[in-house]
Amino acid sequence: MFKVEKRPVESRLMGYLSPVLAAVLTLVSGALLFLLLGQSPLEGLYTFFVMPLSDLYGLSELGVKAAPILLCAMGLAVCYRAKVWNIGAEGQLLFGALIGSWAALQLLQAEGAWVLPLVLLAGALGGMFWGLIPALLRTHFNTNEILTTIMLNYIALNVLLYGVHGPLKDPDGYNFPESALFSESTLLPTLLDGTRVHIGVLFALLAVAVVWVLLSRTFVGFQIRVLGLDARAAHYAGYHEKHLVIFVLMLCGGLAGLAGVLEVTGPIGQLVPQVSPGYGYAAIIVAFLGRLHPVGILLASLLMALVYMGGEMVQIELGLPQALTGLFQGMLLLYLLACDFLIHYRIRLVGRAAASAAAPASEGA
Amino acid sequence: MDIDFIINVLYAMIRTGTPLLIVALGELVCERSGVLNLGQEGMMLVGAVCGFIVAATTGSLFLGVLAAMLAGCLMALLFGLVALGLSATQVATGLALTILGAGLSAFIGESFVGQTVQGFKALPIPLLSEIPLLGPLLFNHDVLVYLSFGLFAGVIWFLRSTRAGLMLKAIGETPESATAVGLPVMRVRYLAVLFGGAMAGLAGGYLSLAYTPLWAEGMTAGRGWIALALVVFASWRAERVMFGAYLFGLASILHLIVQGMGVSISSNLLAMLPYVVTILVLVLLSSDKARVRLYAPMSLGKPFHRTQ
Amino acid sequence: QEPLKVGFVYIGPTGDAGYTYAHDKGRKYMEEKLGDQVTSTYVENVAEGADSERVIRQLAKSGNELIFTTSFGYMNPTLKVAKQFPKVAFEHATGYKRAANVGTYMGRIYESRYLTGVIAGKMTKSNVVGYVGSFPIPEVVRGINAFTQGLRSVNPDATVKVVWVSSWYDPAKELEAAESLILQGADVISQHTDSAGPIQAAEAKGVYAFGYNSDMSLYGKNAHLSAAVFNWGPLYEAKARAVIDGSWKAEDVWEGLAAGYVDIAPMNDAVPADVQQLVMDLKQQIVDGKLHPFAGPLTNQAGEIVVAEGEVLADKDMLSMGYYVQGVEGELPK
Amino acid sequence: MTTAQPQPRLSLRNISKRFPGVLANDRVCLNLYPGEIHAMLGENGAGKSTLMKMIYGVMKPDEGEIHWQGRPVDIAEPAQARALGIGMVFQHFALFETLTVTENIALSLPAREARDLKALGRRIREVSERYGMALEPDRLVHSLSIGARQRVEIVRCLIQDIKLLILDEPTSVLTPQEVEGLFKTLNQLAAEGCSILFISHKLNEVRALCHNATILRGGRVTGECKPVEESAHSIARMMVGEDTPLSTTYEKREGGDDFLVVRDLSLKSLDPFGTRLKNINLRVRKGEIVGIAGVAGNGQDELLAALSGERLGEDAGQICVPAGRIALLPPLQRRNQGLAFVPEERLGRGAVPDMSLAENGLLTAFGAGLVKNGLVNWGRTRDFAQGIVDDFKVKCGGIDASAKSLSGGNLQKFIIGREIRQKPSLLLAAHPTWGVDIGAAVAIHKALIELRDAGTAILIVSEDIDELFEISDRICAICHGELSPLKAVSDTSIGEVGRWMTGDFDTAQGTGPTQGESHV
Ligand SMILES: Nc1ncnc2c1ncn2[C@@H]1O[C@H](COP(=O)(O)OP(=O)(O)OP(=O)(O)O)[C@@H](O)[C@H]1O
Ligand SMILES: Nc1ncnc2c1ncn2[C@@H]1O[C@H](COP(=O)(O)OP(=O)(O)OP(=O)(O)O)[C@@H](O)[C@H]1O
Ligand SMILES: [Mg+2]
Ligand SMILES: [Mg+2]
Repeated sequence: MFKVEKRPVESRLMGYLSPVLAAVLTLVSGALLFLLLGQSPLEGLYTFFVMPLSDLYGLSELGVKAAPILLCAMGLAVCYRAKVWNIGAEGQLLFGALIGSWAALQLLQAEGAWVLPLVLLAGALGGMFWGLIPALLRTHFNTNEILTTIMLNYIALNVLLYGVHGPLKDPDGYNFPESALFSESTLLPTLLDGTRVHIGVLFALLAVAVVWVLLSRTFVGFQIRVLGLDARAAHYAGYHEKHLVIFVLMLCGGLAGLAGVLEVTGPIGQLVPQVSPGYGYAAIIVAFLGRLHPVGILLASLLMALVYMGGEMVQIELGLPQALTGLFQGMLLLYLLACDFLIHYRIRLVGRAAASAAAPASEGA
Repeated sequence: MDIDFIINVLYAMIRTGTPLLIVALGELVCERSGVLNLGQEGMMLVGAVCGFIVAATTGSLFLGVLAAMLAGCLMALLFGLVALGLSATQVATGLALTILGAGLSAFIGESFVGQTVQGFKALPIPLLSEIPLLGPLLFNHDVLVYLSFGLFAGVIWFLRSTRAGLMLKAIGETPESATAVGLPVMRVRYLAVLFGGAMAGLAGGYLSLAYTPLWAEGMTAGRGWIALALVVFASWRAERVMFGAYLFGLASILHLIVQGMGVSISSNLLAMLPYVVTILVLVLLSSDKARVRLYAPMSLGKPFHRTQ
Repeated sequence: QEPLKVGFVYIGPTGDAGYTYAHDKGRKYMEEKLGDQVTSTYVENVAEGADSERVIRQLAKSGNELIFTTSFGYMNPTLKVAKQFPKVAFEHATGYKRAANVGTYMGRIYESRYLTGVIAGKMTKSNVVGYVGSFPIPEVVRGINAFTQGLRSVNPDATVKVVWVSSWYDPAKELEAAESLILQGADVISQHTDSAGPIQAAEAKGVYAFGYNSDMSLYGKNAHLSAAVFNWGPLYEAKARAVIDGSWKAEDVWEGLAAGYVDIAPMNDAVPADVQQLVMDLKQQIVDGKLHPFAGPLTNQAGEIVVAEGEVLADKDMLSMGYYVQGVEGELPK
Repeated sequence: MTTAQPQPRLSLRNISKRFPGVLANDRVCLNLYPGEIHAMLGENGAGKSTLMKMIYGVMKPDEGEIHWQGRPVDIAEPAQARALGIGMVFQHFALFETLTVTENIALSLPAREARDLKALGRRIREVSERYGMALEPDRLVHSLSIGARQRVEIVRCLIQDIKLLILDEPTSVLTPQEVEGLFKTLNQLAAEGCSILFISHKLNEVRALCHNATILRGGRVTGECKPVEESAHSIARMMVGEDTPLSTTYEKREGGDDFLVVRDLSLKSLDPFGTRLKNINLRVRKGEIVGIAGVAGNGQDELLAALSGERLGEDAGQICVPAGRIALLPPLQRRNQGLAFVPEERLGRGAVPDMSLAENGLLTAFGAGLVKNGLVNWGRTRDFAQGIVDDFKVKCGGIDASAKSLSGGNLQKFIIGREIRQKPSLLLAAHPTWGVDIGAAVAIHKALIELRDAGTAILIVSEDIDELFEISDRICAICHGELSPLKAVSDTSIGEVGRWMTGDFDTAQGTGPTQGESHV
């Protein structure tokens, strides 16, 4: 007979083991799935998880893909630590991309080292502004931020579409919805020749460090955590809830906006209608998968990026449909979440003696 | 603008709002029990595809609807096992469910793309549909719309007047107290999650069997998210869910009609209209803090595990 | 001889029953025609942002010698990758930038739309025709204008109402847009979006409609009059053959009814025989180059002559078409 | 054990219950007879609540048997316990705040009895009137004071036919009058044959009420006695062992200059069911303890919120400290002026349940040099928390233990220690020893007295009138948002303060210290 009981303290060991267990489960299920589709399971898994990273270019692409997710997830983690349920990283990213692009297009002729920082700053400010809206709506009108941030995602997308179909459209682009290509001085320098990995990846890593310090070392970070764990205690201690809410949403907005402007000045190089294939939403999962901890999120974002790339790879190499990627992702995520159970609970084999003594109590739930 | 035109717009509003209403009702019940399931979009898609497949192969719309609800339930059960049984983070589990649902539905629906079924047809209710104005507006719909009216009334009645509804609210508020007075927290939460799943499946089925009788990948196009927002918008009160769903429906039709009338605002800007309206109305509704606090389920989204 | 590897990059899922579906049908046609001379792979749902470049590059890297990128947003990524893989032939749909190893291709779908416009002009009773648009880009505006030209050529009193849904693909929303047009008096609906939603709306309300991308008559036996369809198969087959026999070069293919890359779907029986005959005649004229949908005198909404009598609209002006012709109601959103 | 009754109503045999890391009950045996009022005594964490929860079916024993009227029973859930005739009033209220009183009670009744909520409402009114516990059935629980919530819990049990009533620390929030009323009820119930299990840390009550007592220590039964035959002191000794001091009488002080001066403070409550403060005048001197007695829900929360700054008073009135007017300052700035505050709810307000003690130290003590340039000095923060744990003998698993892992008494010591170690000029403390065992209560009282002697002005709000008389220098009462006269403790009596608590005072007299003292 098995008995599930809460651990007196969270298991550190399981904290490390649970992702491993989840990975094993995913691999096993993945192998079964490939088998079901008439593919060799080993080859399938290899193609999905190893092949995308088999060369330097693949590794660099992992960085390119993970960077925007990571930036958004860092911001979201800070929000979620404060129990500010920001679903709006996507919108903040898009708005950042829009404003950054606008700046870049204003500066098409400009030269000099100051141009790029200015563009990036514009993007970050754009994202901050988009984060400020739900913050003010919450602090002044008591509106629920989940709702407003979801709505603002749709609004940001439409503003961006408006921009790219309208005022920011390339005048020489035959009326197609794309901006002009950005000038050389507004494009991100790459880190490695022949790859697309750009200095934005460094920004993302910097964000990890900054958020880590913020949450673990600074008093503001402490206040954020208190607010999240126990808002009444935060009031009692005299922390300004409103200021904190505005801070976390603007911080997240800034990071997401930065992610957006890094996309348009980096791998894309112009403003297009589809700046983000849902990075802001993926970041929500990544933030939780990483247990809202900067290092965990870093790893989770890499995993997420790898899963996307693996999905492309099995389509190309094995001709499997894209739906498989979704299945795979969903499965992997659910396994990861499920295995975290073992961090907080343990399963004990209950001996016969104990079982009979506890007999009057029928096992419930 | 004549009265018939207005009735017609309102009629379209009801049909547009119906899938939103159905999902939102399900999610509302689920959230009132303290469980936040963000997997609506995934459950809807799986419901839509299963409903369509069954209807297309058996030729029975009724079986299709049943299959849609069952499929939604199964997805919800998966959510329940992970989020309730294994106490995983509800937000992340729900999102994972959405991803899974999108993949799964595309996977199983592949060979049904490009097919169609004879969808639900409007079924005027004798006598009632003859009432001037109200008749054509309310009593000339397909069965699923009537069903949504019934569900709406049913959920209100359930939450207001039944003991089970009271239990549900209590459990959503303080599961610890509920355990102490002996309410079956886990059972109720599972049931609420399953109900949410069934409703999401039904809403998916409404899309693939009644509204636009076809299957195409990702055909819910974000309606699950809107429904989630509607629950918050309604501050967890069933009465307001209908208002919200129809308001949103109206806003999304109006922006089309306004264009047809020759108003030339960027269509992208017009497309924002429903979202902007939703925010504005929400601002108006939520200024009264005390009331909002009364209805938001306090334990929403928090994991709970009974100690034995 | 190793079979030629051909890669396709799709914007949507192959299951969208619309745009991507049509391309994938073309791919399958090509495979069928060329047998073991080709193998093909595709990647679906590729976002037009940063992801597309990686996917295109990956296709090139894994040995595809001919790569079709099927959406406008892939234009710059295609060019970037093409630079790194000079030996690979790239074909980009709907774009306007080319390179030594990047060709472009597009179907003159507006020719089909002209013909459907003619049918609409004969079939409308209310003289109000609705048009569900996705985004006001030149491609779509051109289609609306060609449709209107056809419409007014047989029915000068008819006008076109346009509703934009800001989406390529959302069955429910497209249906709502069609319904809102019907509500405002339209009795024929045309669409430049990918799903069958508008057809279904028309069927339910008892009015007529035209499909897009492929024959959509399945979704509305009574409503579906015809459709403006793409026929990518022959093009894909020709391009693959050219690569195989070494004759491929980067060029701009913009062909229509004449090459068979676009067509109209079989007409509904509700269309009277004489009209059917008229349409077939007009089609033949277009094929023969005797009729051009944008032949002068072409007047814009303001009544100004854009193309003088005896001339036809140049391809480059068609590419950037940013105005409505006379007969379209409302203003083109900027 | 008496042998007069042949068959105990309830008999526990070797009940054991283990939580991860703790043996909460260790082979506990107990017999309870019809009509018996039986006390369970023990320090915080001794295992009393756990034992009661097992009887009521909330938890299951790991080992041992429960016999009900001679037969072994397996009580798997509360509904089953209620079906047997067992009712329980929880220490931590098991109430639903957003539901009405009636709905709350309906949820613990079998479905058939709770069908008609209107009828149930009438029954609630009847029962509550019969036992003198005023309750409005239609009020939402979140709008009720703690005292009223306690009454809901009790009425919830009484409304059913009941054979065994379990009360887990029911009196800690009641006024003396209410306690008296409750005891009458309990005696009446016992006379009717109902058995009662009664948990309390107030030994005088136990002596006045209970026929028998069982003492738990570390989960084990360490003694049984007849409370009337023992003194409070001797019972306490059985509970806490030899080395803990039990009680002392403290010297009363006059105090120095006024520190806190409140003039004409009127404040509307934000809570729709809250109490409006009317024309409050109050002075607290340096080096004295002022006690405010009163039944819960008479404006204590509002007064404390106004003083601490959690509720800013834009309305009329002044709150001043020597440094100036603070009525409009937010809490943070008031802290900078030397104010410290011990709230009523220790977990969830005074401390963050899921944070460690070290972090909970930082919660309010950030001003004590723990934060520099916006960065937290964790070394100092840990030292600070360790200092509290050492000085106040907080029983815990080290400063990394989470706040929720501490028993209420120990957590309260920690919170008071945290506020005291910031050397405040003014300490506001709400219910400082609610539900705390004797040992801890004595430690807390001592700490407060030491702080007073160091010159701090202290204002204590409590519903425990004995406690107030023990430690306050001057005392007044609050009723319906109005403050009674303020008198030196030596010049008044429990009777008089009890009357003030019911509103029996002349407000026109004002409550400035001079008038207050001249008022006889
Ligand atoms: N749910 C639980 N999980 C783990 N440990 C628990 C739980 N409940 C109680 N304990 C532990 O069991 C022991 C007994 O707790 P119990 O609540 O019975 O004490 P008590 O005598 O009622 O104390 P108090 O006077 O503070 O109410 C304590 O050491 C406590 O830490
Ligand atoms: N879910 C839980 N997990 C772990 N420990 C718990 C849990 N619930 C209660 N406890 C422990 O039970 C002990 C006593 O519980 P209880 O809630 O009866 O005490 P309390 O009311 O906080 O103390 P006091 O009697 O001083 O007010 C505490 O040590 C607490 O840590
Ligand atoms: Mg206890
Ligand atoms: Mg206690």
